[in-house]
Amino acid sequence: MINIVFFAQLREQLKCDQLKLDIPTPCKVSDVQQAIVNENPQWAQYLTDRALMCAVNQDMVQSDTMVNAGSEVAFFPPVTGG
Amino acid sequence: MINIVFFAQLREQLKCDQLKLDIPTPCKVSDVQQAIVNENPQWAQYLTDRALMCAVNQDMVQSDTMVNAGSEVAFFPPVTGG
Amino acid sequence: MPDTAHQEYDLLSVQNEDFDVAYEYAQLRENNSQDGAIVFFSGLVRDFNQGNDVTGLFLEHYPAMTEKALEKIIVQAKERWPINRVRLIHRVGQLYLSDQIVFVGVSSSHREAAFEACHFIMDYLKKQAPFWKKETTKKGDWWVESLEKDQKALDKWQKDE
Amino acid sequence: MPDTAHQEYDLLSVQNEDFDVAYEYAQLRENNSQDGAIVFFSGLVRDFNQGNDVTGLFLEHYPAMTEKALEKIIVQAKERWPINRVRLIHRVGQLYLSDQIVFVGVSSSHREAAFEACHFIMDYLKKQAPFWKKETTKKGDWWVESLEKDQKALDKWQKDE
Repeated sequence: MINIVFFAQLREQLKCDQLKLDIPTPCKVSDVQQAIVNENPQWAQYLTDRALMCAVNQDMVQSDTMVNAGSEVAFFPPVTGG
Repeated sequence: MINIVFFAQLREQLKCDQLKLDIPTPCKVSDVQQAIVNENPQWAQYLTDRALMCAVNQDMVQSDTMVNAGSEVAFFPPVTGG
Repeated sequence: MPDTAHQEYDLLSVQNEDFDVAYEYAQLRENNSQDGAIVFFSGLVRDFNQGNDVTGLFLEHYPAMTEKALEKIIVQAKERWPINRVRLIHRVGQLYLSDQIVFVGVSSSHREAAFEACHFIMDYLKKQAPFWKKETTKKGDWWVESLEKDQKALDKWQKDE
Repeated sequence: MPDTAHQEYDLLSVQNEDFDVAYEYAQLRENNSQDGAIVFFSGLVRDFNQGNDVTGLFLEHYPAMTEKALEKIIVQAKERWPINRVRLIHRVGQLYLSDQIVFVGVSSSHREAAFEACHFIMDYLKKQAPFWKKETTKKGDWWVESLEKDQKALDKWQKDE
């Protein structure tokens, strides 16, 4: 089981800020992304945006990073702080 | 007639902060320098220091800059403010 | 060489409250006759951004990650330049026109190091810390778009290495 | 494009008196919802310089030239970057350990412009403004030597053009 969180306009677009995902681990971030879309096909257009950023256990990662069970995986648009 | 001023360690080395110099103008900054040394040969070692900076009428200049009558010519060591 | 005498003056804070630049500056100076250079950056809510008249903005962040991401940036800056104290404050929540958003203050014995480290921290913060701005304008609210130039600002530091 | 509304907030001062960074910062911010970025540099008397334990320093300058030289540097910075307000204060006379020597504050709509212009002004001030420091140390008083690295700091801005 992994914990998924969404932020900013992505959270608004999905109308969802977090969910639990049951997926065989370890798996890639891109597998997580695909599994979410499979369960929620209406989210495909938002979750396949290539500009989306991802963090695993609060560290920024690329889409080929491996995710272990119990991890927190965050998806969000490019950051705009400062 | 031109007015000469000295600053910082150069002023201390020469034990002089300003003097008037009667020299045909226009002339180069290097001519001014040479004329000062001719009148004060004991200053030669200080005034021929190649690191010395020069300003004519309060603008930094190079040694081939022309100097007109009535100008103020300043000689000083490299600046160290800030 | 990090100096433990400086560490108690370091600060990293993500907060709703406003900050006081005079106090932050005093903390960079206090008991610090070693550092001849202090550089700081302060970011403010400005009235015109991406073509809109801005009246305020809401700053969302990823609480579990924010401080960790900022700490990493500060560690990188300290590894790269001989700086001593770093104070970084980033506000979150609802802000209004001309409000202070972010403060980065750096002290060093060296002017160049203080300038570069402060600039580096801001450039990295812009691209790697999980903050998102939603602007309130007279025509509606919208999320600020990430800028190409902010990526370029980051690339500059990689070329330098 | 210089904005006249900002000019009244510009400052160029060569003075014996200390300055107040909080006041200077307030002058950069006041009635200024246009600028999202403020960068400042503050230079202090540090305890160790060129191998000596410093207890203070005397700052000599060339009064007829100093403001003119500083004004030129500010004009160059304003031509080169889209900055709005610039406040520059340089002290002269007798200073002691940890005293403030110089302040440069710049406001801009753009973070990059504020950082670069502030850095540029300091680098040029170091090499082109007629100030000289005589340090007081426990072993005697001596004039500070000009540094090679300050010339290199200047060359950097020329390569950029």
